[in-house]
Amino acid sequence: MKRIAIQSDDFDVAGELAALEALGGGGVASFTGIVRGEGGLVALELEHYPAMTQAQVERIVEEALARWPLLGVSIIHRFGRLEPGARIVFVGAASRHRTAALESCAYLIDWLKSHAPFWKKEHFADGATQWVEARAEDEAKAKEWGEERGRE
Amino acid sequence: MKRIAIQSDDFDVAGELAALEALGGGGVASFTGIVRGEGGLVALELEHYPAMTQAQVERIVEEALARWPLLGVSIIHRFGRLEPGARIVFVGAASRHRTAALESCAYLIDWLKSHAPFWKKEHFADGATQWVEARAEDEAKAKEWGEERGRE
Amino acid sequence: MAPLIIIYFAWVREGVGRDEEQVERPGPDTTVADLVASLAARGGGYAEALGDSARLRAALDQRFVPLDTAIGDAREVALFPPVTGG
Amino acid sequence: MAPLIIIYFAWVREGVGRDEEQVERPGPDTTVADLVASLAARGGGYAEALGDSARLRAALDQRFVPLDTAIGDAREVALFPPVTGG
Repeated sequence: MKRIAIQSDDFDVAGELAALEALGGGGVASFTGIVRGEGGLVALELEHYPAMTQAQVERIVEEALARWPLLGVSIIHRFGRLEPGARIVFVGAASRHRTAALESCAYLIDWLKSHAPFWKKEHFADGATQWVEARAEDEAKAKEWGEERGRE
Repeated sequence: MKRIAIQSDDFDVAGELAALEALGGGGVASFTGIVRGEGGLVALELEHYPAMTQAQVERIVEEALARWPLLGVSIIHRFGRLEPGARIVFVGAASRHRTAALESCAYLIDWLKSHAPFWKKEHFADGATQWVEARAEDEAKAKEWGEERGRE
Repeated sequence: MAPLIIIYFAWVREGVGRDEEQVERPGPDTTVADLVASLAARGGGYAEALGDSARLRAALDQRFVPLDTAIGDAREVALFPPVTGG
Repeated sequence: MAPLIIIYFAWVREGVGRDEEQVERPGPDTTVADLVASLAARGGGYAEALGDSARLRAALDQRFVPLDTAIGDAREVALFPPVTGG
Protein backbone atom coordinates (compact mmCIF):
# COMPACT_ATOMS: atom_id res chain seq x y z
CA MET A 1 0.00 0.00 0.00
CA LYS A 2 1.29 3.42 -0.91
CA ARG A 3 -0.80 6.46 -0.18
CA ILE A 4 0.27 10.05 -0.70
CA ALA A 5 -2.01 13.01 -0.26
CA ILE A 6 -1.15 16.70 -0.53
CA GLN A 7 -4.22 18.59 0.60
CA SER A 8 -5.54 21.63 2.43
CA ASP A 9 -8.15 19.67 4.40
CA ASP A 10 -7.56 18.02 7.73
CA PHE A 11 -7.32 14.23 7.73
CA ASP A 12 -8.47 11.28 9.75
CA VAL A 13 -5.49 9.76 11.55
CA ALA A 14 -7.56 6.81 12.77
CA GLY A 15 -8.56 5.92 9.23
CA GLU A 16 -4.97 6.10 8.01
CA LEU A 17 -3.78 3.90 10.85
CA ALA A 18 -6.62 1.42 10.35
CA ALA A 19 -5.62 0.99 6.69
CA LEU A 20 -2.02 0.32 7.74
CA GLU A 21 -3.08 -2.03 10.56
CA ALA A 22 -5.17 -4.05 8.10
CA LEU A 23 -2.08 -5.00 6.07
CA GLY A 24 -1.29 -7.84 8.46
CA GLY A 25 2.24 -6.70 9.19
CA GLY A 26 2.21 -6.82 12.94
CA GLY A 27 3.52 -3.30 13.46
CA VAL A 28 2.39 0.18 12.53
CA ALA A 29 4.34 3.33 13.38
CA SER A 30 3.28 6.91 12.83
CA PHE A 31 4.33 10.49 13.28
CA THR A 32 1.96 13.45 13.26
CA GLY A 33 3.22 17.03 13.16
CA ILE A 34 1.04 19.74 14.69
CA VAL A 35 1.14 23.56 14.62
CA ARG A 36 2.58 24.90 17.88
CA GLY A 37 0.98 28.11 19.10
CA GLU A 38 4.06 29.66 20.66
CA GLY A 39 5.25 33.25 20.80
CA GLY A 40 1.90 34.71 19.82
CA LEU A 41 1.60 32.62 16.65
CA VAL A 42 -1.95 32.74 15.31
CA ALA A 43 -1.45 30.81 12.09
CA LEU A 44 1.04 28.99 9.95
CA GLU A 45 0.66 29.43 6.21
CA LEU A 46 2.04 26.60 4.11
CA GLU A 47 2.90 27.25 0.50
CA HIS A 48 4.04 24.46 -1.81
CA TYR A 49 5.03 23.74 -5.39
CA PRO A 50 2.02 21.78 -6.63
CA ALA A 51 3.58 20.51 -9.86
CA MET A 52 6.49 19.08 -7.90
CA THR A 53 5.24 18.04 -4.49
CA GLN A 54 3.45 14.81 -5.28
CA ALA A 55 6.26 13.46 -7.49
CA GLN A 56 8.91 14.45 -4.97
CA VAL A 57 7.09 12.76 -2.09
CA GLU A 58 6.60 9.67 -4.24
CA ARG A 59 10.35 9.50 -4.82
CA ILE A 60 11.08 9.42 -1.15
CA VAL A 61 8.37 6.85 -0.47
CA GLU A 62 10.05 4.66 -3.09
CA GLU A 63 13.35 5.16 -1.27
CA ALA A 64 11.78 4.07 2.01
CA LEU A 65 10.21 1.01 0.36
CA ALA A 66 13.62 0.08 -1.05
CA ARG A 67 15.38 0.54 2.29
CA TRP A 68 12.98 -1.21 4.66
CA PRO A 69 10.67 -4.24 4.31
CA LEU A 70 7.47 -2.22 4.49
CA LEU A 71 3.96 -3.39 3.70
CA GLY A 72 2.59 0.09 3.45
CA VAL A 73 3.39 3.76 3.71
CA SER A 74 1.00 6.65 4.09
CA ILE A 75 1.95 10.33 3.87
CA ILE A 76 -0.39 13.28 4.14
CA HIS A 77 0.91 16.82 4.00
CA ARG A 78 -1.35 19.83 4.28
CA PHE A 79 -0.95 23.27 2.77
CA GLY A 80 -2.78 26.55 3.31
CA ARG A 81 -3.52 28.40 6.53
CA LEU A 82 -3.31 26.25 9.67
CA GLU A 83 -4.03 27.36 13.20
CA PRO A 84 -2.29 26.25 16.41
CA GLY A 85 -3.24 22.67 17.23
CA ALA A 86 -3.95 21.80 13.59
CA ARG A 87 -2.28 18.77 12.06
CA ILE A 88 0.31 19.60 9.38
CA VAL A 89 1.69 16.24 8.36
CA PHE A 90 1.16 12.53 8.92
CA VAL A 91 3.62 9.77 8.19
CA GLY A 92 2.69 6.14 8.78
CA ALA A 93 4.38 2.84 7.99
CA ALA A 94 3.42 -0.81 8.40
CA SER A 95 5.90 -3.66 8.61
CA ARG A 96 6.45 -7.09 10.10
CA HIS A 97 9.35 -5.47 11.92
CA ARG A 98 8.81 -2.77 14.52
CA THR A 99 12.24 -1.29 13.89
CA ALA A 100 11.55 -0.98 10.16
CA ALA A 101 8.22 0.72 10.86
CA LEU A 102 9.70 3.21 13.33
CA GLU A 103 12.90 3.91 11.42
CA SER A 104 11.11 4.49 8.15
CA CYS A 105 8.80 7.00 9.85
CA ALA A 106 11.83 8.87 11.17
CA TYR A 107 13.39 8.78 7.71
CA LEU A 108 10.24 10.00 5.99
CA ILE A 109 9.65 12.92 8.32
CA ASP A 110 13.33 13.93 8.29
CA TRP A 111 13.23 13.89 4.53
CA LEU A 112 9.97 15.81 4.26
CA LYS A 113 11.44 18.53 6.49
CA SER A 114 14.39 19.15 4.26
CA HIS A 115 13.46 17.93 0.76
CA ALA A 116 9.78 18.42 0.11
CA PRO A 117 8.90 21.71 -1.62
CA PHE A 118 6.97 23.38 1.20
CA TRP A 119 7.54 26.75 2.82
CA LYS A 120 6.06 27.97 6.08
CA LYS A 121 5.12 31.52 6.98
CA GLU A 122 4.29 32.44 10.55
CA HIS A 123 1.51 34.93 11.31
CA PHE A 124 1.58 36.55 14.74
CA ALA A 125 -1.11 38.17 16.88
CA ASP A 126 0.40 41.65 16.36
CA GLY A 127 0.07 41.27 12.59
CA ALA A 128 3.75 40.55 11.99
CA THR A 129 4.69 37.73 9.64
CA GLN A 130 7.88 35.79 9.15
CA TRP A 131 9.04 33.04 6.83
CA VAL A 132 10.37 30.09 8.78
CA GLU A 133 14.06 29.59 8.12
CA ALA A 134 15.38 26.17 7.24
CA ARG A 135 17.32 24.68 10.13
CA ALA A 136 20.81 23.32 9.53
CA GLU A 137 19.87 20.60 12.00
CA ASP A 138 17.10 19.34 9.71
CA GLU A 139 19.42 19.23 6.76
CA ALA A 140 21.98 17.31 8.83
CA LYS A 141 19.35 14.79 9.95
CA ALA A 142 18.33 14.07 6.39
CA LYS A 143 21.99 13.68 5.40
CA GLU A 144 22.52 11.13 8.16
CA TRP A 145 20.33 8.73 6.20
CA GLY A 146 22.69 9.04 3.25
CA GLU A 147 22.01 10.29 -0.22
CA GLU A 148 18.93 9.15 -2.09
CA ARG A 149 18.60 8.47 -5.76
CA GLY A 150 17.06 11.35 -7.61
CA ARG A 151 17.17 13.70 -4.68
CA GLU A 152 19.12 16.30 -6.53
CA MET B 1 0.57 13.41 30.65
CA LYS B 2 1.29 9.84 31.62
CA ARG B 3 -1.22 7.15 30.83
CA ILE B 4 -0.71 3.44 31.37
CA ALA B 5 -3.42 0.86 30.85
CA ILE B 6 -3.13 -2.91 31.14
CA GLN B 7 -6.42 -4.31 29.93
CA SER B 8 -8.13 -7.12 28.03
CA ASP B 9 -10.34 -4.78 26.00
CA ASP B 10 -9.40 -3.25 22.70
CA PHE B 11 -8.59 0.46 22.71
CA ASP B 12 -9.22 3.57 20.68
CA VAL B 13 -6.00 4.60 18.95
CA ALA B 14 -7.55 7.83 17.67
CA GLY B 15 -8.51 8.85 21.20
CA GLU B 16 -5.03 8.15 22.52
CA LEU B 17 -3.44 10.13 19.72
CA ALA B 18 -5.88 13.01 20.13
CA ALA B 19 -4.94 13.29 23.82
CA LEU B 20 -1.24 13.39 22.88
CA GLU B 21 -1.85 15.87 20.04
CA ALA B 22 -3.68 18.19 22.45
CA LEU B 23 -0.54 18.67 24.56
CA GLY B 24 0.74 21.35 22.21
CA GLY B 25 4.07 19.69 21.57
CA GLY B 26 4.14 19.80 17.83
CA GLY B 27 4.94 16.12 17.34
CA VAL B 28 3.27 12.84 18.23
CA ALA B 29 4.74 9.43 17.42
CA SER B 30 3.13 6.05 17.94
CA PHE B 31 3.63 2.36 17.51
CA THR B 32 0.85 -0.21 17.46
CA GLY B 33 1.53 -3.94 17.60
CA ILE B 34 -0.97 -6.27 15.98
CA VAL B 35 -1.46 -10.07 16.04
CA ARG B 36 -0.14 -11.62 12.83
CA GLY B 37 -2.16 -14.56 11.55
CA GLU B 38 0.69 -16.53 10.06
CA GLY B 39 1.31 -20.28 9.96
CA GLY B 40 -2.25 -21.19 10.84
CA LEU B 41 -2.32 -19.08 13.99
CA VAL B 42 -5.89 -18.65 15.23
CA ALA B 43 -5.21 -16.83 18.48
CA LEU B 44 -2.52 -15.41 20.69
CA GLU B 45 -3.08 -15.77 24.42
CA LEU B 46 -1.34 -13.20 26.56
CA GLU B 47 -0.70 -13.97 30.19
CA HIS B 48 0.79 -11.39 32.54
CA TYR B 49 1.76 -10.83 36.16
CA PRO B 50 -0.93 -8.43 37.32
CA ALA B 51 0.69 -7.42 40.60
CA MET B 52 3.86 -6.46 38.74
CA THR B 53 2.86 -5.22 35.29
CA GLN B 54 1.57 -1.75 36.04
CA ALA B 55 4.47 -0.85 38.32
CA GLN B 56 7.02 -2.23 35.88
CA VAL B 57 5.57 -0.29 32.95
CA GLU B 58 5.48 2.84 35.10
CA ARG B 59 9.19 2.45 35.79
CA ILE B 60 10.05 2.43 32.13
CA VAL B 61 7.78 5.38 31.38
CA GLU B 62 9.68 7.29 34.05
CA GLU B 63 12.92 6.31 32.32
CA ALA B 64 11.64 7.60 29.00
CA LEU B 65 10.50 10.87 30.62
CA ALA B 66 13.96 11.28 32.14
CA ARG B 67 15.73 10.55 28.84
CA TRP B 68 13.69 12.63 26.41
CA PRO B 69 11.88 15.99 26.69
CA LEU B 70 8.41 14.46 26.42
CA LEU B 71 5.11 16.16 27.10
CA GLY B 72 3.21 12.92 27.30
CA VAL B 73 3.44 9.17 27.07
CA SER B 74 0.65 6.67 26.61
CA ILE B 75 1.03 2.90 26.84
CA ILE B 76 -1.72 0.34 26.51
CA HIS B 77 -0.97 -3.37 26.68
CA ARG B 78 -3.66 -5.99 26.31
CA PHE B 79 -3.83 -9.46 27.83
CA GLY B 80 -6.12 -12.41 27.22
CA ARG B 81 -7.05 -14.13 23.97
CA LEU B 82 -6.41 -12.03 20.85
CA GLU B 83 -7.19 -13.03 17.29
CA PRO B 84 -5.21 -12.19 14.15
CA GLY B 85 -5.56 -8.51 13.29
CA ALA B 86 -6.24 -7.55 16.92
CA ARG B 87 -4.18 -4.82 18.51
CA ILE B 88 -1.84 -6.01 21.26
CA VAL B 89 0.00 -2.92 22.34
CA PHE B 90 0.07 0.82 21.77
CA VAL B 91 2.89 3.19 22.57
CA GLY B 92 2.55 6.91 21.96
CA ALA B 93 4.70 9.92 22.82
CA ALA B 94 4.31 13.67 22.39
CA SER B 95 7.21 16.09 22.26
CA ARG B 96 8.32 19.40 20.81
CA HIS B 97 11.00 17.36 19.05
CA ARG B 98 10.13 14.78 16.43
CA THR B 99 13.27 12.79 17.15
CA ALA B 100 12.43 12.60 20.85
CA ALA B 101 8.91 11.42 20.06
CA LEU B 102 10.05 8.72 17.63
CA GLU B 103 13.06 7.55 19.63
CA SER B 104 11.11 7.26 22.84
CA CYS B 105 8.49 5.13 21.07
CA ALA B 106 11.23 2.80 19.84
CA TYR B 107 12.69 2.66 23.34
CA LEU B 108 9.34 1.95 24.97
CA ILE B 109 8.37 -0.85 22.61
CA ASP B 110 11.85 -2.42 22.77
CA TRP B 111 11.66 -2.36 26.51
CA LEU B 112 8.13 -3.75 26.70
CA LYS B 113 9.23 -6.66 24.49
CA SER B 114 11.98 -7.73 26.81
CA HIS B 115 11.16 -6.36 30.26
CA ALA B 116 7.42 -6.30 30.82
CA PRO B 117 6.01 -9.41 32.52
CA PHE B 118 3.92 -10.77 29.63
CA TRP B 119 4.02 -14.21 28.02
CA LYS B 120 2.46 -15.17 24.71
CA LYS B 121 1.01 -18.55 23.79
CA GLU B 122 0.17 -19.31 20.19
CA HIS B 123 -2.94 -21.34 19.33
CA PHE B 124 -3.02 -22.96 15.88
CA ALA B 125 -5.85 -24.16 13.66
CA ASP B 126 -4.92 -27.81 14.25
CA GLY B 127 -5.29 -27.39 18.00
CA ALA B 128 -1.57 -27.23 18.70
CA THR B 129 -0.28 -24.61 21.08
CA GLN B 130 3.16 -23.19 21.67
CA TRP B 131 4.65 -20.63 24.04
CA VAL B 132 6.49 -17.94 22.14
CA GLU B 133 10.19 -18.02 22.91
CA ALA B 134 12.00 -14.84 23.84
CA ARG B 135 14.23 -13.64 21.03
CA ALA B 136 17.86 -12.84 21.72
CA GLU B 137 17.42 -9.99 19.23
CA ASP B 138 14.81 -8.33 21.43
CA GLU B 139 17.02 -8.57 24.47
CA ALA B 140 19.90 -7.08 22.49
CA LYS B 141 17.73 -4.19 21.29
CA ALA B 142 16.72 -3.31 24.82
CA LYS B 143 20.36 -3.48 25.93
CA GLU B 144 21.37 -1.05 23.18
CA TRP B 145 19.49 1.66 25.07
CA GLY B 146 21.69 1.02 28.09
CA GLU B 147 20.72 -0.14 31.54
CA GLU B 148 17.79 1.43 33.30
CA ARG B 149 17.44 2.17 36.96
CA GLY B 150 15.44 -0.45 38.79
CA ARG B 151 15.28 -2.82 35.89
CA GLU B 152 16.81 -5.68 37.76
CA MET C 1 6.82 -15.93 60.27
CA ALA C 2 4.71 -15.63 57.14
CA PRO C 3 5.05 -18.41 54.59
CA LEU C 4 6.67 -17.71 51.22
CA ILE C 5 4.31 -17.32 48.29
CA ILE C 6 5.55 -18.81 45.00
CA ILE C 7 3.77 -17.92 41.78
CA TYR C 8 4.29 -19.41 38.34
CA PHE C 9 3.66 -18.14 34.83
CA ALA C 10 3.44 -19.49 31.27
CA TRP C 11 4.92 -22.96 30.69
CA VAL C 12 6.36 -23.00 34.19
CA ARG C 13 2.81 -22.69 35.53
CA GLU C 14 1.59 -25.39 33.16
CA GLY C 15 4.51 -27.66 34.10
CA VAL C 16 4.05 -27.45 37.84
CA GLY C 17 0.29 -27.60 37.39
CA ARG C 18 -0.61 -24.63 39.55
CA ASP C 19 -0.63 -20.81 39.60
CA GLU C 20 0.58 -20.33 43.10
CA GLU C 21 1.50 -22.07 46.29
CA GLN C 22 2.83 -21.32 49.74
CA VAL C 23 5.89 -22.97 51.26
CA GLU C 24 7.58 -22.78 54.60
CA ARG C 25 9.93 -19.82 54.54
CA PRO C 26 13.56 -20.88 53.95
CA GLY C 27 16.49 -19.15 55.65
CA PRO C 28 17.05 -15.56 54.45
CA ASP C 29 20.31 -16.48 52.72
CA THR C 30 18.58 -19.02 50.51
CA THR C 31 18.76 -17.84 46.90
CA VAL C 32 16.07 -18.10 44.26
CA ALA C 33 18.25 -20.74 42.56
CA ASP C 34 18.34 -22.77 45.80
CA LEU C 35 14.55 -22.58 46.00
CA VAL C 36 14.22 -23.64 42.35
CA ALA C 37 16.51 -26.63 42.99
CA SER C 38 14.48 -27.73 46.01
CA LEU C 39 11.24 -27.44 44.03
CA ALA C 40 12.71 -29.36 41.07
CA ALA C 41 13.71 -32.12 43.52
CA ARG C 42 10.00 -32.84 44.01
CA GLY C 43 10.20 -34.59 40.61
CA GLY C 44 7.38 -34.92 38.03
CA GLY C 45 6.16 -31.68 36.49
CA TYR C 46 8.30 -29.70 38.91
CA ALA C 47 11.47 -31.42 37.72
CA GLU C 48 10.47 -30.84 34.12
CA ALA C 49 9.53 -27.18 34.50
CA LEU C 50 12.24 -26.16 36.96
CA GLY C 51 15.08 -28.58 36.18
CA ASP C 52 16.95 -26.25 33.83
CA SER C 53 17.42 -22.96 35.64
CA ALA C 54 19.03 -21.37 32.57
CA ARG C 55 15.53 -21.26 31.03
CA LEU C 56 14.05 -19.48 34.04
CA ARG C 57 13.69 -15.92 35.17
CA ALA C 58 12.47 -14.66 38.52
CA ALA C 59 11.03 -11.74 40.40
CA LEU C 60 11.10 -11.02 44.15
CA ASP C 61 8.17 -8.95 45.33
CA GLN C 62 7.46 -7.88 41.72
CA ARG C 63 10.99 -6.86 40.79
CA PHE C 64 13.09 -8.85 38.33
CA VAL C 65 16.14 -10.39 40.04
CA PRO C 66 18.98 -12.67 38.94
CA LEU C 67 18.49 -16.23 40.19
CA ASP C 68 21.46 -15.97 42.55
CA THR C 69 19.65 -13.32 44.61
CA ALA C 70 18.92 -14.19 48.24
CA ILE C 71 15.22 -14.41 49.01
CA GLY C 72 15.71 -12.46 52.24
CA ASP C 73 12.39 -11.32 53.64
CA ALA C 74 10.58 -11.18 50.29
CA ARG C 75 6.91 -12.03 50.51
CA GLU C 76 6.50 -13.39 46.98
CA VAL C 77 8.77 -15.21 44.53
CA ALA C 78 7.66 -15.47 40.90
CA LEU C 79 9.18 -18.02 38.51
CA PHE C 80 8.66 -17.81 34.76
CA PRO C 81 10.30 -18.07 31.32
CA PRO C 82 11.88 -15.02 29.68
CA VAL C 83 9.13 -12.52 28.94
CA THR C 84 7.60 -12.07 25.48
CA GLY C 85 5.36 -9.02 25.67
CA GLY C 86 5.05 -6.07 23.39
CA MET D 1 11.53 27.89 -29.31
CA ALA D 2 9.27 27.96 -26.26
CA PRO D 3 9.99 30.64 -23.70
CA LEU D 4 11.36 29.69 -20.28
CA ILE D 5 8.88 29.69 -17.40
CA ILE D 6 10.24 30.98 -14.10
CA ILE D 7 8.25 30.41 -10.93
CA TYR D 8 8.90 31.82 -7.49
CA PHE D 9 7.99 30.68 -4.00
CA ALA D 10 7.87 32.05 -0.46
CA TRP D 11 9.86 35.26 0.19
CA VAL D 12 11.39 35.08 -3.29
CA ARG D 13 7.86 35.30 -4.72
CA GLU D 14 7.02 38.17 -2.38
CA GLY D 15 10.26 39.96 -3.23
CA VAL D 16 9.89 39.81 -7.01
CA GLY D 17 6.18 40.55 -6.67
CA ARG D 18 4.91 37.72 -8.85
CA ASP D 19 4.30 33.95 -8.88
CA GLU D 20 5.52 33.28 -12.34
CA GLU D 21 6.80 34.85 -15.51
CA GLN D 22 8.09 33.86 -18.93
CA VAL D 23 11.41 35.01 -20.32
CA GLU D 24 13.15 34.57 -23.62
CA ARG D 25 15.01 31.29 -23.48
CA PRO D 26 18.75 31.78 -22.78
CA GLY D 27 21.43 29.61 -24.42
CA PRO D 28 21.40 25.97 -23.20
CA ASP D 29 24.72 26.39 -21.35
CA THR D 30 23.32 29.17 -19.21
CA THR D 31 23.21 28.00 -15.60
CA VAL D 32 20.52 28.68 -13.05
CA ALA D 33 23.03 30.95 -11.28
CA ASP D 34 23.52 32.94 -14.51
CA LEU D 35 19.76 33.33 -14.82
CA VAL D 36 19.49 34.44 -11.21
CA ALA D 37 22.24 37.04 -11.75
CA SER D 38 20.48 38.41 -14.84
CA LEU D 39 17.16 38.65 -12.95
CA ALA D 40 18.83 40.35 -9.96
CA ALA D 41 20.32 42.90 -12.37
CA ARG D 42 16.78 44.19 -12.95
CA GLY D 43 17.13 45.89 -9.57
CA GLY D 44 14.32 46.65 -7.09
CA GLY D 45 12.57 43.65 -5.59
CA TYR D 46 14.47 41.35 -7.93
CA ALA D 47 17.83 42.58 -6.64
CA GLU D 48 16.64 42.17 -3.07
CA ALA D 49 15.17 38.71 -3.50
CA LEU D 50 17.76 37.27 -5.86
CA GLY D 51 20.91 39.23 -5.01
CA ASP D 52 22.34 36.65 -2.60
CA SER D 53 22.33 33.32 -4.39
CA ALA D 54 23.59 31.51 -1.28
CA ARG D 55 20.09 31.96 0.16
CA LEU D 56 18.42 30.41 -2.88
CA ARG D 57 17.55 26.93 -4.04
CA ALA D 58 16.27 25.86 -7.44
CA ALA D 59 14.44 23.18 -9.36
CA LEU D 60 14.51 22.45 -13.09
CA ASP D 61 11.33 20.83 -14.37
CA GLN D 62 10.36 19.93 -10.79
CA ARG D 63 13.67 18.38 -9.73
CA PHE D 64 15.98 20.03 -7.23
CA VAL D 65 19.28 21.07 -8.82
CA PRO D 66 22.40 22.89 -7.64
CA LEU D 67 22.51 26.48 -8.90
CA ASP D 68 25.46 25.76 -11.17
CA THR D 69 23.34 23.39 -13.27
CA ALA D 70 22.87 24.34 -16.94
CA ILE D 71 19.25 25.12 -17.81
CA GLY D 72 19.53 23.12 -21.04
CA ASP D 73 16.10 22.50 -22.52
CA ALA D 74 14.22 22.67 -19.23
CA ARG D 75 10.71 24.07 -19.56
CA GLU D 76 10.42 25.46 -16.05
CA VAL D 77 12.85 26.93 -13.52
CA ALA D 78 11.71 27.39 -9.94
CA LEU D 79 13.52 29.69 -7.51
CA PHE D 80 12.87 29.59 -3.79
CA PRO D 81 14.42 29.61 -0.30
CA PRO D 82 15.49 26.36 1.39
CA VAL D 83 12.35 24.32 2.04
CA THR D 84 10.69 24.13 5.48
CA GLY D 85 8.01 21.47 5.22
CA GLY D 86 7.17 18.57 7.51
